[in-house]
Amino acid sequence: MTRKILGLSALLILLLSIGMLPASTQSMGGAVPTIIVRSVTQAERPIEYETTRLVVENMRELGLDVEHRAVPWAQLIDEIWYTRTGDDAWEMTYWRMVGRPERSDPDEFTYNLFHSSVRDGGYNFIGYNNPDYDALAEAQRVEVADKEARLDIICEAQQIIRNDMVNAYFVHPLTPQVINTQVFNPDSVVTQAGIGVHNFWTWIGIEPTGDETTLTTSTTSFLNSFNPLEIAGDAPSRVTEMTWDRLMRINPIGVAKPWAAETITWEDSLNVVVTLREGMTWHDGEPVTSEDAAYTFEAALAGTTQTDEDGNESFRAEAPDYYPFARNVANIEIIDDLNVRFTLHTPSAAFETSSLAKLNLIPEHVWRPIIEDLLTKDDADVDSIQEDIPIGSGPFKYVAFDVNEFVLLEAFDDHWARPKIDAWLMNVLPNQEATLGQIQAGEMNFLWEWPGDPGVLQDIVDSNEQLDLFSAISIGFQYFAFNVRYEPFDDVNFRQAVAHVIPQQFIIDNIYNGFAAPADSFVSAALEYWRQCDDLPTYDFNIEGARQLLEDAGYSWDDDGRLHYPGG
Amino acid sequence: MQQEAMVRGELRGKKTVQFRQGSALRQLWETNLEVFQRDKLALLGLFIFAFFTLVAVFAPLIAPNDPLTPLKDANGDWIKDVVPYWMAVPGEDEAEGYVNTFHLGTTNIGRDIFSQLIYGSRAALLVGFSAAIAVAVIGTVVGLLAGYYGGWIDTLLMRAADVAFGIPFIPFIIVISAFFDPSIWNVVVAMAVLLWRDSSRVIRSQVLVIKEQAFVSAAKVSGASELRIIFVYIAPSILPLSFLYGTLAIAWAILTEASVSFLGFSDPDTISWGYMLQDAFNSLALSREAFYWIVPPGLCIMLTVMAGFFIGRGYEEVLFPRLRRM
Amino acid sequence: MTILSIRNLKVDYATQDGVVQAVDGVSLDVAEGQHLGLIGESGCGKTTLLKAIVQVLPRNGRIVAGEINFKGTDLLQLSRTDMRQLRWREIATIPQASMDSLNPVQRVGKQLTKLLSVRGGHDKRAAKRRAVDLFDLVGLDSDRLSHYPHEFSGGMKQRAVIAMALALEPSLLIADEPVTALDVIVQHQILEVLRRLEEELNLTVMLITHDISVVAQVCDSVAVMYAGRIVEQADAGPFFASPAHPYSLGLQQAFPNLARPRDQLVSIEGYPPDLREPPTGCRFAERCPFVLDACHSDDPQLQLVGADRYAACLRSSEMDALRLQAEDPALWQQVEVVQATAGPQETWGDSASRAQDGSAEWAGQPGAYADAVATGSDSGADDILLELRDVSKRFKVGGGLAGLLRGDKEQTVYAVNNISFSLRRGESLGLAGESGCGKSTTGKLLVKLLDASDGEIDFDGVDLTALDGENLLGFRRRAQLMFQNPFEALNPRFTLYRSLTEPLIIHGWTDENERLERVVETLDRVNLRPAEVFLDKYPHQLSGGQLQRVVLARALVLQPDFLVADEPVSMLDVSVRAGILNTTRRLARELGLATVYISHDLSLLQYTCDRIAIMYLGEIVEIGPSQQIISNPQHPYTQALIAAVPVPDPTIENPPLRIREGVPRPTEQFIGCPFSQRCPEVMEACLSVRPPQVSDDEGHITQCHLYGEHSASPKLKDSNGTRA
Amino acid sequence: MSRGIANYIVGRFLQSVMVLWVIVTLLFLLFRLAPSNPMASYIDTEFTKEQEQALLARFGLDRPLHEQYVIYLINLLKLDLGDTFHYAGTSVIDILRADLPNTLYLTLCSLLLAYSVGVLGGIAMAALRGSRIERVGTTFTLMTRAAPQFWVGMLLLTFFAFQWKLLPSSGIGPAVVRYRWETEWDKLLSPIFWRHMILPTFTLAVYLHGLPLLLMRSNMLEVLDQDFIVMGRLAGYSERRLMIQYAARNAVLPVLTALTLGIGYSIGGNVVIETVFAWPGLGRTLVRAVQSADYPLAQGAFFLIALIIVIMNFIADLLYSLLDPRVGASAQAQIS
Repeated sequence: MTRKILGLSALLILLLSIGMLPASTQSMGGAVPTIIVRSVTQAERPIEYETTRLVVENMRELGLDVEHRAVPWAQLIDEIWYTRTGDDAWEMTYWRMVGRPERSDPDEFTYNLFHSSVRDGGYNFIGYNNPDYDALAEAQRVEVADKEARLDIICEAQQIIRNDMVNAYFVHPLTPQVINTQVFNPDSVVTQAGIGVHNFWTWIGIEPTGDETTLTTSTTSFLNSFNPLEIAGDAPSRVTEMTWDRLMRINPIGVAKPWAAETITWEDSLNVVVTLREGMTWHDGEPVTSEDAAYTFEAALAGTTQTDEDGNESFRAEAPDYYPFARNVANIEIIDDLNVRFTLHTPSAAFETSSLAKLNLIPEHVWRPIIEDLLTKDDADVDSIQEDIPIGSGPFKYVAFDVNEFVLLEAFDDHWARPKIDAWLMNVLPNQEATLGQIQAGEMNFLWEWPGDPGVLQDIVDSNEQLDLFSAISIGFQYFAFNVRYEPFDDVNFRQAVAHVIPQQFIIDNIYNGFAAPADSFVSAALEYWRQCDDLPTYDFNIEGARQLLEDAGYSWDDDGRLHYPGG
Repeated sequence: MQQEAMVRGELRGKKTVQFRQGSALRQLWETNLEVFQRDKLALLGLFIFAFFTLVAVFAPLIAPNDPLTPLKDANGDWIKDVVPYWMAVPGEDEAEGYVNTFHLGTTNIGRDIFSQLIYGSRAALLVGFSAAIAVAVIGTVVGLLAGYYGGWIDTLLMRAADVAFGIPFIPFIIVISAFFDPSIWNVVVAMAVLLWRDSSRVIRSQVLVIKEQAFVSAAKVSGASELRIIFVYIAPSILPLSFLYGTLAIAWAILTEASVSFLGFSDPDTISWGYMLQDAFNSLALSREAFYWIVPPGLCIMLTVMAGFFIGRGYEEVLFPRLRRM
Repeated sequence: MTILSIRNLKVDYATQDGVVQAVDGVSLDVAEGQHLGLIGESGCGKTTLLKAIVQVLPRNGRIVAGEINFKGTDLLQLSRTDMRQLRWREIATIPQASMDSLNPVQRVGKQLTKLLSVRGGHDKRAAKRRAVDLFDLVGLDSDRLSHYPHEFSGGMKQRAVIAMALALEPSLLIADEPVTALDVIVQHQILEVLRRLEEELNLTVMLITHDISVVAQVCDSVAVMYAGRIVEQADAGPFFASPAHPYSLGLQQAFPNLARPRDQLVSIEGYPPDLREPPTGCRFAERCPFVLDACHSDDPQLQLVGADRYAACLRSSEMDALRLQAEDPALWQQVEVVQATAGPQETWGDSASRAQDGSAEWAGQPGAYADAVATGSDSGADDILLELRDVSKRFKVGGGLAGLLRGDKEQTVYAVNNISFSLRRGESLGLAGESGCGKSTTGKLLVKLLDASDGEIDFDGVDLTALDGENLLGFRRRAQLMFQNPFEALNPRFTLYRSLTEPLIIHGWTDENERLERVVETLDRVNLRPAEVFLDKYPHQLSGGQLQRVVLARALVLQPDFLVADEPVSMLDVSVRAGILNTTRRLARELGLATVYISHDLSLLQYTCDRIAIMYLGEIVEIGPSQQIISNPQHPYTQALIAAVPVPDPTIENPPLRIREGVPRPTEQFIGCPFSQRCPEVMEACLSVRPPQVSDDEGHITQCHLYGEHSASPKLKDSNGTRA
Repeated sequence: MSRGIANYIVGRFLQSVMVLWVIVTLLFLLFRLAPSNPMASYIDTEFTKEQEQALLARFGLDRPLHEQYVIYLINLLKLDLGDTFHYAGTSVIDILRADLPNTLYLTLCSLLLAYSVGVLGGIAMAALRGSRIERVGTTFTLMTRAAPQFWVGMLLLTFFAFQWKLLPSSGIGPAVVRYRWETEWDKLLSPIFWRHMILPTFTLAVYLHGLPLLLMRSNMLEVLDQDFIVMGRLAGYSERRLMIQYAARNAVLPVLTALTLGIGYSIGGNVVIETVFAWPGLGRTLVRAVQSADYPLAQGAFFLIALIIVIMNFIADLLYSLLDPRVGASAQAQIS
C-alpha cells in the first residue's frame, strides 16, 4: 500500500513538474517506464524464449521501452512467485500451466488462478482482485449436483477473465509424443483428453508386441523425489500416481471415476462414503483397509499450530503440498474395514476430482510413525522424507530410484489391474539431442516429453518406420501473465492493447510449427463440456488497433514516439 | 613505426652529434618486432587477430542481415532452416517465396547464420581483449609489487594467488553468472579475478631475478628512486612477459566464453560464437544435420584461440630462447 | 709414442650470420704420458677442438677437413657406435662447467655405478666397490656416494666428475677448464689431485684453459691457440722462459704474478678477428705490437723454431730481440684504443692505426672535470674519507609468517662481523678472501646498497645509516660501484648514452648538451674513442672489455670521490683484464679517487692496491700494506691463500696446502677464532678465546693468537688434515 | 636434510589449510550475499509466510550472518554440506558421493590417456626438433587445445553415436543395467560402463594431451641443453639412453607435477564435457544445481571441487619435493 502511495505522490510531483514545461506536453502523462518481460532461457525452452522475444519486439511498436529478461526457470520462479509486490515486483512474464489429469475439472484453474484469497501466496500470482469474480469462483464449487448451472457459472467466469485480459492466452500446445510401434501395439495406447498418450491408462494398458516388455521413457526435467505426500513436479507425479493408488482416478475423458474405491456415495452435499475394493494389498503384502484411506487424509491434514511473537497463530502442515486438497475435510469416520465417511466443511463440486482423485493412498503402518515424528520437529516436513523402499498399492512397484538419474518400476503382480508391461523405466535426459538419439536407436521406446521443436520430431518419425507420433491438445496453456497490481498493467485498456500485439497464428505456424491450438481461455478446448459457452472476445493481431485502443484510452506519444500515460 | 627521440648536441663547441636516444619502449618495440619476424606462425596469429578485428569493426557493413531478427518471406513467415545457397536445390527456395542468398543458411527461426558469425567476432574480441588487459595489468602490478617489495606484501599477494589457484575456474564463472545477470562481462570479471595468478607468479619471479641484477643496483647507487627503478628499470623488462600472458588470456577468454555460453549462462542478446553453438545444439542442429550451422562458429573460435597461442608461443621463444627450434 | 695426432683439422659452425670457421687447420700431437696444456682466450676454438676430437659437436657444427688419429685409428672414419664406445673408455673428457655436469636428480654414487655398469660392464657389487675406490682416489669420502649433487660443494663436484672420468681407465684425459670458477684454495687442491693422478696413473692429459698459471702448475708442454689456429707449441720450460710468439709473450705479461710483481701489466688490446671472414694474413696482426706490413698479407704457418718448438710468426727469427722490447708495457699500450666500430663480431678495420695516447690528451686538456677533481682533493691527501667502526651485517632468514608456517626456525647469517678499517682520500684498498667471506657484502655496505646492522660507517664524517633524502643523494653522487659482470651491469634495454646519462638526470642535470658533453668526456677518459660512436650502441653490441669500460665510465660520470670495484675483471678474458685494471688504476690516481677493490685474486690486488685486507667468515683477519701482506703474511689463512695462488712459472712450484677446503656455514657463531676449524696451526686457545688484533707500526694488523698473549697455547695436532 | 623436507611438507600443509579456509569463507559470502532468494525453488505449492519461515529455519537461513558462518564452518569440518533444496530427503554429501567417483574415473582415464600420449609425443617432438613432422605435430596439438571441448564432443557424438551408432551417446549406462551396480566395483567390472566412457574420455584427452606434450617438449629441449646431458654424451652413453633415461626422466618430473595439478583442474573443467555427454558427475551436478538454484548443492559441489584442487596442489608440491631432491634443499638454501 505504501508503495502505491509513494508511487502516486511521485507521479504527482512528476505531473506537476511536467506542468511547468511548455504547453505542448501538458496533456501528456509521464512516459510509461521501461517494462521488463521475463521468460526462461533459450537453452531451457527455446519456444517460450522465441515467443517472448517476438512479442517484446511487437510491444516496442507501441512506443514502449521493453526489455526481455531471460533467466533459468528456478530463478524465474523466484522473480515471479516470490516477488509479487514491492519495488522489484515483476510486470509481465511468459508463463505456462501444464495439463494434469486432476486439472480436467475446471475448478482448480477457475478458483486458484484468480480468487483474491490466494493472491498473496497462492496461484493468483498476478494479483487479480475482483469481488464479482470471487463470487462466481465460489459459486461453481457449490453447484455439485447441477452440472448445467455450473457450466453457466464457468462460462461467465471465462467471459470476465477474457474481457479483463489479465492473462493473455495464446496457445494450448499439442504435446507431441512418440511411441515405438515395433515394441508396443499402437492400438493399446490411450489418449486422455487434455493430457495426451502419456497417462496412467496408457501405462497400465499398453501392450508389448514382442520380448521387450519394459517401457523406457525419459524426462528433461527433475526427477528428485519419490514421495506420495509431495508434489515435486511433473515427472515425479507420473511415478507417484502409478506406485500409489487413488480412491478415484480421472478417466480418459476427464471424469473422476472410482478406482481403489468400489463406490463413492454422496449422502448429502457434505457427507460422502467411500467403499474400498476388496482384496487390495500394499506392495509389502499388508492389506489395504479403510484405516489406510482415513489415514491418507489425516496425514494430509496433519500439522501444528504455531504462534509467532506478535501472537498471530498460523498452521504449519506436515504435507504442505496436499494440505490444500484435504483442507475441506471436517471429519473422517471409519465405518468398517472397507467403508469410510468424509464430512466436508463446505459443499464442493470438485471434491472427487481434486481430492479423492488427487490424494495418494498411503499405508498407515508406514507413515504414521514418520508423521508423528515430524510433528515433534519444527524444521522438517514430509518433503525431507525419502523412503528407502517406497510402499504403495498401485499397479507398479518400486525397483530402483537414483535421484535425478532414473526410476525403475515393475508391474505389481497382485494388483487387480496388473499392467501389461513388466517394467517401466524413466531416465533423466535433459539433452534433447541425446533424447532424439535414444528414441531412434531404440534405447528409448516411449518419448513423452518434448520441449524442443516438434517439426524435428515429425521429420524423424517420418523417416523412421518404427516410430509413431501422437499428439493431443493439452489442458495446459501458454500465456503472458500481467501483474495487475501495478501500472501500467493495472489498466485493462493497456492489457488489451498488449493482447493485440501477440501474433497468435504466426506463433503457431512459425514457432510451434503447427503443434499448438489457439487459446483464448483457461479452459482448454480439450475440455469440450466446459467450453460450451458463447464466443469469448477475440483479440486479433493488430498493432494499429492496439495503438488506437491506447489513444482512445488517453495514452499519447511524444516526439520520440515514446508512449505516455493519459494526462490529467 | 615508433617515432624515436633523437639526441642532438654540440660537442665542446666543435662538432654536432646526433644519435638515437634509445628507450625502453623502443626496445620493447624491437622485442615485439623480433617475435613476429622470427616466428611466421606468430605473424599468422597477428594477421588472424587483425582480420577478425576488422570483421568486428565493420560487422554492420559486412553482415547482410541483422543477426537477431528472424528473416521473413513474402508471406511474412520466417525463412527457417534454409541451407546455404551453395547447398540448395535450385528452384526450391523461389517456390517458398524468397531468394536464397544465405552464405551459411538460416537458423531454425530464420536468422542469418553468416551475419551471426560476423557479429560473433565482436563478442569474442571484446571478451578476449578485455580479459587480456585485465589479466596482464593485474598480473603485472601484483608481480611487480610482490617481487620488488617482498616481505609481507609479497606474502599477502602470493597467498592470495594461492587462493586464486584453489578456485576452479569454470565453476566459478558459472556461479558468478548465476548470481548476476547473464553477460559476457562475467567472463571478463571472472578472468580478472582469477587468472592474474599465473602471470603474477611468473612476473614476480622474473622481478626477483631482475631486481638482483647489477644494473638495478647500479641505478640504486646512482641515487635512483624506487619508483624510477620499478618503472624505468624493471617494468620494461617484464612487459614482454605481460604480453605473453595477455595473448594467452585472449585465447582462454574466448574459449571460456564459448564454454559458458554453451552451458547457457550467456546473454542471448549478445551474439557470440559460443552462443551460436549453444543455439545450434539446443535447436537440434545435429539432428537437422545442419553442419553449416555447427562448424563455422567452432572454426572461428579455434582460429582466434590458435592465433593467441601462436603469438604466445612466439613470445615464449623470444623470452625463453631454449625452446627455439634450431 | 704419439697417442693423439690431429692433422689439419677444420671445423665450421653454420650460424644465422654465416659460417664460422672455429677451428681452421689445427695440427697437434700428444705423446703418451704427456701433459699438454692448451691455452687460449674465449672463442679461440679450444673447446671446439675438444668436441671435434670426441665428435660431440652441436648440430650446426661440422668437421670440414683433417684427420684425428688416436692410437693409429682415424676417429673420423669410425662409425657412430664405435666412436661412442671409445668415449671415456679411451678418451675421457671433462666438460667445461663440469660442476653442473652431474644429473641434479640422481645420487652421485648412482651416477658413478651406473656409468661403471652400463659402460664398464661391471656387475653391481663390483661397480660399488670400484666407486668407493674412485672416490678415495680423488679424495672424496665414500659416504658422499649417497648424496645428491646439490649437497656437494663446487670442489667436491669437480672431484666427483674427475672420478667419473677416470672410472673406465681411459688412456687420454681431456679436461676443459677444470678449475675455472673455483676458489683459489679449492683450485689449488683440484690441481693437486690432477697432478697426483698424472703421476699415479701415468695418464696422458690434455688440459684446456685460459689461465697460463694453471698450465704452468700441471703441464709439461704447452700449445697456444688463437683464432682457430695453433700459434705456438713447446715444452713448458722453454715456453715460460722464452715465448716464441708475440701473443704468448703478451699473455705471459698480462698475468699478474705474485712472485714477480710489476708496475704495469701488459694488456693485449683489441679483439680476435671475426672467424666468419678470417683475415688473409696473420690473425694476430691487428693486435700485435711487432706487426709488419707483410703480416697483413702473408699467413704464417706453424714451423719449427727451435728444439721441439713450433711457432707461427713471420718474425720468429727475431724473437729474442722482440722479447726484450715486449717487457715494456708502453709498447703494448700503443694499441690501447678500444675501437668504437668494433664489436666482438665486427671486423677489425684499419682504424687501428688511429691509435692515440689517451693519457696524454687527458693531461693536456684539464677541462671542467679535472678542475672538479682538483677542488675535491684540496683538503689534503691524508684525510680520512671513510671509516668503519665495528661494522656488522646480519641477515635473518626463515622467519616471518611464511617461515613460521613452514616450521623454519629463524636463523641469522653473520655476513660481516665486527670489522673496522679506514680509507684515506685517494687510497686504494683490496678486500680478499674466499667466496662467502663477506667481502661483497662489505662492498655493498660501503656504498649503502645495504645498511649495517651494527657499527658505524662514516663517509666524510657523516654516518651512512643516518643519510636520507638530499643527503643520501649527495652521497650517491660521491660514492660509486663497479660491478663484476659487465654483461649484467648495464640495462640491456638502454643505449649506452641512456645508461650513462641516467645518473646525471637523477642528479638534476637538466641540460641535454651539458649531459652529452659530460658523457662523451667520460667515455673518452676510459679510452672508448671516438666516444660519439658508442652513444647509441646497446650493451649486447659490445664486448666484455668494452662493456666494463662503460661500467667504469658510468661510475665516474658523476665525478665521485670513492669507488668500490667488485671483482672488476673476473669475468673478462685475460688479454683485456690488464687494460681495465690499468685504466682504473690510472684514473683513480689522476682523479684522487679512494678505491676499494674486491677480489679473490691476491695477485690482482697486489697490483692495484696500496693496502690489502684479508677477510674470513665476515671478519678481517689481516690488513696491511700490499707488499707486506704478500711478502710477509702473518695469519695462517693469508699464508694459505698466497700459497694457493698458482704462479705462471713452472719453475716455481706451489707449496702443498695444509688447509682443507670448505668454509663453515656463516650461521655459526664462534666463541674463539672463526678460522680455528681449518687452521693448521690451531691451538687450544683458538677454540675458546677470541684472537687479539696485533698491529705493527706500518699498520699491518693481524687477528691471530699466534702473535698475542696466547701464542704459547698448546697446539692441537692432527685435528686438521690437508685432505677432507 | 629430511628435517628440511618435513618442515617443508608441514608448512605446505598449513598453507593449504589456510588457502582452503579463505576459499570456504569466500564461498560462504558469495552464496549468502547473492542477490536472489535462496528459497526460490519451492513452487507448485501454496506457501504461507510461516511456511517460508519454517523452511528458512530448516536450512538455518534465519540466523544472523556470523552465526550462519560459524555453523557453516563447523558443518564443513564434519563434512556436513547440508540438505539440498531439490532432492527430497537426500543430503548434499550423498549426491556428491555418488557423483565424485564418476568424475574421478572420467578425469583419471582421460588424463592417463592424454599424458601417455603427451609424454611420448613430447619426447618425439623434441627428438624431431626442427623437422617438418614436429611443426605439423605441434601445430596440430595447438589446434586441439584451441578447439572448444564441447564442440569437439558434439562432432564426435554426431559421427560415432548418432550417425554410425558405434558408441553410446550419453550417461554411464542404461538404467536397467545401472541399478544392479550396487558397489563401485560392480560398475567398474561392467563392460557397458567402459563403453560409455570411451567418447567422453577421448574427447577430454584430445583437449588435455596438449599441455603434457608441449610441456614435455620444452622440458626435453631444456634438459637436452643441460651440461649433464653433454657430459653423458661425452661419457659415451648412447643417444637413445640419453634421450629416454636421462633427458626424459628429468623432463618428466614437471609433467608429473602438472598431471597432479591437472587432476584438480580438470575436475573443475569437466563441467562442459559432463554436460555434453550427460555424465553424472560433479560438474553436471554443479551446472544443474546452479540452474535450478539449489544453492546448498551448488555450494557443496563447488567446495568439493575446490577441495580437490587444493589437495592436488598440495600433493603436487609434495611430489615435486620428493621427486626433485633440490626442492627440499631450496627451503634450506633460503637459510644459507
